[in-house]
Amino acid sequence: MATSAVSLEPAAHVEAHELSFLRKYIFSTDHKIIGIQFLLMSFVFLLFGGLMAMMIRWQLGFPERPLPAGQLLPETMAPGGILLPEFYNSLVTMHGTIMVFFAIMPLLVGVFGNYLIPLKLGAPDMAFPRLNMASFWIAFSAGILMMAGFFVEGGHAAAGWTAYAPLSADPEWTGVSGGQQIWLLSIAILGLASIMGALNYITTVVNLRAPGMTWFRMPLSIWALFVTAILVLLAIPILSGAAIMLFFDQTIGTHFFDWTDGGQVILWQHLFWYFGHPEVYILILPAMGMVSDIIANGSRKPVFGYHSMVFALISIAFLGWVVWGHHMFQSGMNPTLGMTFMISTMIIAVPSAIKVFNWMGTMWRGNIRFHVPMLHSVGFVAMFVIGGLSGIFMASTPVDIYIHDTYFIVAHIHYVLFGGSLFAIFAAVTYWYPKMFGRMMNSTVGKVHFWLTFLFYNMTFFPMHDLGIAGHMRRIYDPSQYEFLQPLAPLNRFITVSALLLFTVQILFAANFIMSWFKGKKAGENPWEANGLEWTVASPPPHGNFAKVPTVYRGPYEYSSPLVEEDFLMQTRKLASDVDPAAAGP
Amino acid sequence: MSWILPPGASTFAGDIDFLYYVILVITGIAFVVVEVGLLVFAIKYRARPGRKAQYIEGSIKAEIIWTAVPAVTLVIIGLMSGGVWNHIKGRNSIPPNAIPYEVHVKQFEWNFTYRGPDGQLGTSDDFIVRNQLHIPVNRPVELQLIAEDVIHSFFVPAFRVKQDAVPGMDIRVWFEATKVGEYEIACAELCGLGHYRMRARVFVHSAEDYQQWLSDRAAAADEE
Amino acid sequence: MAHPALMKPPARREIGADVYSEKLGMWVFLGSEVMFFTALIGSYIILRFGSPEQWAAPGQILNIPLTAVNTFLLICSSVTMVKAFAAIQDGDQRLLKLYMLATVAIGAAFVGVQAYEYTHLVHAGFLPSGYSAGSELAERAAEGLLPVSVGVYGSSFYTMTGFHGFHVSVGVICMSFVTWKAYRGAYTKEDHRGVEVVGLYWHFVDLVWIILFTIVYLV
Amino acid sequence: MSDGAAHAQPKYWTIWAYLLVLTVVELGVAFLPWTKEVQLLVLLALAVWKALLVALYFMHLKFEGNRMRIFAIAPLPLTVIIIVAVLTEYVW
Repeated sequence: MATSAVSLEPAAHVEAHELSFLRKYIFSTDHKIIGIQFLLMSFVFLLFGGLMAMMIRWQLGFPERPLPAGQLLPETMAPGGILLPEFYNSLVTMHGTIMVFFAIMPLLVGVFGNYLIPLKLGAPDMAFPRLNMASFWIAFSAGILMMAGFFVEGGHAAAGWTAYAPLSADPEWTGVSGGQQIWLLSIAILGLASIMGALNYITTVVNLRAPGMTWFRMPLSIWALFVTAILVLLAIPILSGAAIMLFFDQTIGTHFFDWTDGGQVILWQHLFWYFGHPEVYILILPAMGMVSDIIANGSRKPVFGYHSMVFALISIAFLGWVVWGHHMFQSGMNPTLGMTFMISTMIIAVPSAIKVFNWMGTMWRGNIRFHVPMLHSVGFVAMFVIGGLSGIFMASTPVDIYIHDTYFIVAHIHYVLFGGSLFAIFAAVTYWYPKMFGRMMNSTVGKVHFWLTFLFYNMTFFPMHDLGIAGHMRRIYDPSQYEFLQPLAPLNRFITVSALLLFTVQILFAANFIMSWFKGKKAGENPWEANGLEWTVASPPPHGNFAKVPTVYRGPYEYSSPLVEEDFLMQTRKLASDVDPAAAGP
Repeated sequence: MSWILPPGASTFAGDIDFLYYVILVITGIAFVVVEVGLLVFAIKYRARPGRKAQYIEGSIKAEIIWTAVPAVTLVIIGLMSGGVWNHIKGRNSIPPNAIPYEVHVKQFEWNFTYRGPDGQLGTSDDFIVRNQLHIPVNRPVELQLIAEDVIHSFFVPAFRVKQDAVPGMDIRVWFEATKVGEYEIACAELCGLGHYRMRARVFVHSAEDYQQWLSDRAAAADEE
Repeated sequence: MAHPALMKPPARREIGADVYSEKLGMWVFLGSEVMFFTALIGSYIILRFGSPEQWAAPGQILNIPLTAVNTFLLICSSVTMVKAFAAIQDGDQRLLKLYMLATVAIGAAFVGVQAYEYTHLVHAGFLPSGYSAGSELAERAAEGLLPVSVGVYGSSFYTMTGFHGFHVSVGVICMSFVTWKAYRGAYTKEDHRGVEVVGLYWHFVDLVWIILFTIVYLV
Repeated sequence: MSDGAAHAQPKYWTIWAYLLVLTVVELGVAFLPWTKEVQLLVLLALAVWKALLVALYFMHLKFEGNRMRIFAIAPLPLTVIIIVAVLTEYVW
């Protein structure tokens, strides 16, 4: 079958100008619009998740005092502004759930997967544009459903974002039935959306690359998103299956996780973490990839060791499947298995180390332009290192006995997910904002936002290590119950104040984001003097992206190449010595 | 702020704390190297007009070094940890002379079952003390954790002991206290509404005091 | 596929793989389906190891002759599906339609037989939550002829076969759509991606049943 | 799939016959008075055989390129990893 004639064309190309508002901005099949839709949706959820974090922090810092404006909450959540323990448990659960599933994951995979993959590969759109649209709207519905859980009787799910059975399996133990069921349904529906997105990304990357865009000419951001899509594709169904089983336990009386009738409690943990550990990498790999792009651009140098960066990504993805047990060292799991998981966990730290050193190598002898995305990227490296190193403490099983389920873990996960992923998201949003909206974000506000965030972020999360070392358990409503935690109250208050400040300075980012949309400086095609294909088209790019099929002559990181005068050399620029790839074959 | 572990009071504390400090030193070095490196590079190689970055694509030698060094270090940490892990949680790690207890855990209390005067668990003269664990010093004890509803986790910070109690699983944890005194037991796994106040105490007695306490309690239990 | 006018060719290059996107996408999707069934089948294996006493001997509760017929049906529908594909490869519209109709019919028959099987099992007292009180099976269990409790056995049986049945139903719907399009002459000797892609899905469903039939009914 | 004409159509009805015969054999084996272990192994082997026939011929994996085959078998190690790891709870 001839390959040129095949493919369901996004027929809209031809008639782009005749589309109604609804088809163009709401039910759009354009990957760029869908990416922006994901961006706006995830920012709203990021705000929700952040507000929940603030309530949690208030409770931990000032257990006796009513929450400011807490009177606005209904009696069932916070009578007189004081949070109820059951509502606190819901908050802890939903903060995790929302941030992981509806903020960070769609921000990294949904937004940048959609926006960047076709543009950076030189494709007119995704392989399956309508599936792509469906993916967004299904994810959106899952989000609405998830938020609706707060308003059902009994409150929202309160068994933690990990929903350990049997706490989550039987309403008797938490007092929550409807909320937990909504949680499970929403997760299963979101899983469907994620799988649809992932199969779109994989197919697009494999099949729709422009001529000359060989595997090892793909930017690391695309490599990372591709590897991530594979992880999503294979990990999410495990969670969906487990969620469905738990849902049946809740609703039709099955016994999968009911130990009294042949079920197994620990099976949930195995299934959850078999999904959950690849998920951790889903939440960081795209960040790593995009940061690699931005650091090369900022340093005006090729990425140090491009190939080893790619292999590090791939080996992280592989090893990510055999380390899930390190979440379960203290769960009563077979101790021999614990040993195995410890070794595999130690090994998976190596590719992460390689990446960090390669980022440093990229900056070395560069000519570093500290634009806002670069600041955030360097911040990412600096913070990710802390998250990575603190992971080694947990990987060591005996040390984990002590720090498991303490604030040390909380500090670790936030260094990876906030210090890591979220800084990378700030970097990436600022970096590709001009492409998305045709205008630059204000760089002064951006710099102030970065420094304040960096400062308050560290003031918030670094002391959490110390709480953990003192033995402070996670997910407890009122630490003053324990004598050994009472001396930590001042530290808890300090963290709370820092967290409130951290939350407040995000207003700068939001304001910058919104204001720049209307008032920002007009961006040209290539404001950062970068090499990628997306910078060869107008900002924002037209429907269909490329008027003419681009041809790629080189890798994405030819900065300061001796071949040309300027310090960047675009992938599509044809030099005298370049051969046309059509002749050379794919 | 402090990176020093609180004082330990069991035989595990020495091993675990040692490992912790080893890792702290190693990661501390890595931390300083990376952060200082980033800072130095950021200052030294900041953009200056008229300069071009050096076109360097990478170095196999450098890649090998920074693959091998972390790999070797981590495997060494892993091997060091393995021995300690087996000593604490291995399948056959429980010393034969450990005093057995049964702990029935439920929302939100710990019920410690003691051997009665006959020295056997599971007989009619066993007695239960709610939220109080009394043990002798310098003698291993073995707790069988029996969760009756959801997962809880037995955590004594001072002893560096933590073990989930999972319903339907046979779970045993052991330790040996080294200092007489009173310590707090916490639940470390979210177990519902009252998780935050699922607190108990462990009393470590000298051998004589422990015998005394045991016979007092047994007598009291007898009278009931 | 779509109206020829819509197939305007802003020449889509597919350089990466030797297959077209729809087929690649379906294979990728099947990868995720494998993992979904891994969650279900893996749990079944693990739970069965954990509580072997709950599993009745083959044929004691489940109706093997009936499901053997169902297996036969599914295998037949797989072969008619692939024959439909072979027909359109040769450009034979008549055989394509015939075989597609047969596949849809047999697939629907499978769902019907499964519904019948479920009704009987429920009637006899075998539920996803175990025996129903006072039922025929519960009485036989009380006499010691059957496992005392079949809670997790029932749970995993219904969940696994139920989700397989759900996949079959989805397959029947998709194949009906393809059949309808075949009647409208949408497939040609040159372009018959829809037939091949839905076929891949259908064979996968058949493959899962082969595994399920063995480990659920026969072991 | 590059083009249908490159290889002769596989004999689908033969595969069908194989599948039916194997199913009948399975049914027989299930009711033979063998030990449980042997029975289990034989039944699983037969099931895998049938599954392979479907995958190779009906799904045309036999005629696909290597890249396609890699896509198809990529998830299989993952299915084994989780099941084997969790089973060690019982046998180790």
